[in-house]
Amino acid sequence: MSIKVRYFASLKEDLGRSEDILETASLLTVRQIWQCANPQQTLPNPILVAVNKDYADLESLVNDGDEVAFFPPVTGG
Amino acid sequence: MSIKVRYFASLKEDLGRSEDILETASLLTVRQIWQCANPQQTLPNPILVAVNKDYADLESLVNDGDEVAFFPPVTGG
Amino acid sequence: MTVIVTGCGFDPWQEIQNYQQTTGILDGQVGATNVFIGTLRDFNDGTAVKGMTLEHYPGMTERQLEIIISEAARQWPVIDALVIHRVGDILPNEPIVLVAVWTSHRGDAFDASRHIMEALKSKAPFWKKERLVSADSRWVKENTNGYKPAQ
Amino acid sequence: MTVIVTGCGFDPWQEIQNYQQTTGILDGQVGATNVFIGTLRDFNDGTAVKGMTLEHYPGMTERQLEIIISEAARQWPVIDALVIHRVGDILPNEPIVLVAVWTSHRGDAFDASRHIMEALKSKAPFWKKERLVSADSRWVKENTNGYKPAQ
Repeated sequence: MSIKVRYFASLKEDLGRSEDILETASLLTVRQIWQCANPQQTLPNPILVAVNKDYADLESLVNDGDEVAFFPPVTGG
Repeated sequence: MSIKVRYFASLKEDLGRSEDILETASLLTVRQIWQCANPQQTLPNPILVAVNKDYADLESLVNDGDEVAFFPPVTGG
Repeated sequence: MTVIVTGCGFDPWQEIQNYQQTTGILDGQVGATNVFIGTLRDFNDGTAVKGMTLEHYPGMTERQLEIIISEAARQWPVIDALVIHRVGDILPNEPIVLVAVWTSHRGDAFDASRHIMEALKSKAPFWKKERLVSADSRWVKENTNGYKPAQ
Repeated sequence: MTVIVTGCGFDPWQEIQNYQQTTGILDGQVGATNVFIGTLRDFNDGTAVKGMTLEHYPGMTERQLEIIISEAARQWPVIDALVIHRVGDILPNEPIVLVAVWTSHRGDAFDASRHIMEALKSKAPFWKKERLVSADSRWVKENTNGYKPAQ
């Protein structure tokens, strides 16, 4: 399965990259996607996550072709 | 003492006039001003009153040269 | 802080644009602006409305509006405020009232603007007389508080 | 109901004027319009701000703004709503966000507009990075709720 992982704002700067393409063998949760993409980094807290541009939680399952995004609390407006 | 009495909106239409000039001998309250200007008419209820363009109550005393106004609840905005 | 009572039609957006330019309010301190516009609908209480005539008490109206703005500015940190209110004959879709409030923070802009509108509705001496399509006319009885009852 | 995310500066009053004209919203039903504008201040948390860069998540941002407006329109009888949000580099006094809501009654306009602003602040994926006069820059940490605590 191919999963696109995206990072935004301060998280993107901290990681030094804006996206990863993951190839995974099994169905993973959002939390597992983070661990797979960032084995050395614990998941930041607070963190917001989205799957296919809708808010999701860390236990949501990710399907083939999905886009997963991790980002800090939003500060628009 | 000379007191100007003004009426607005539906009250003005009901009374058929927009103002009276009252000549009074003694110090009167707003309520007495109404009675003096409109001996046949009981004071409408609800009613708002102003003395010199500030809200007042029916027991406020009216001085020589004051302008007293009677009007129905306001409906602007 | 400015109050205008006018017998002429006005474009609310144009008025705000002009006001911001002439006062130079936007000097780095303003973070929030809230604007309320009331316009005449063509229907009220189930009856088709052809137009409206707004009576006021010259002098007292302006004075009360200034008091209302001052009260709001004491309660919230208001940088500037503008109130425009139409009098005379009005047609549907024309603006009746404009309230604009400039503050540093958004909560204050919403709160002060709403407070000014509510106070204006209950205290500023204006009276509406609707001209109905049926050729009758009627005085508007009472202003509602504009909000749904708590549920 | 319209959502615009733009990298270009905009005049909020001009935008509303144009929107009203092109949509023809004012057709006798609108009695109330509430508009909120957020502009960039030149000071935040005690530090002089030279400018700001707004990042967003293209596609998700628009989607979330549309959801927010739909939620407001389910809760209040909203005739129309317009949200414009700036992204990219912004200077002090420039508008960041515009929320406009058209309704029949004033309480609904205030409530829906405020709701959309609060939901936007907590849910729409935008991130502010302030460019400071000191030549540093910093990510804005968290949006406040914009209101004073109850006293």
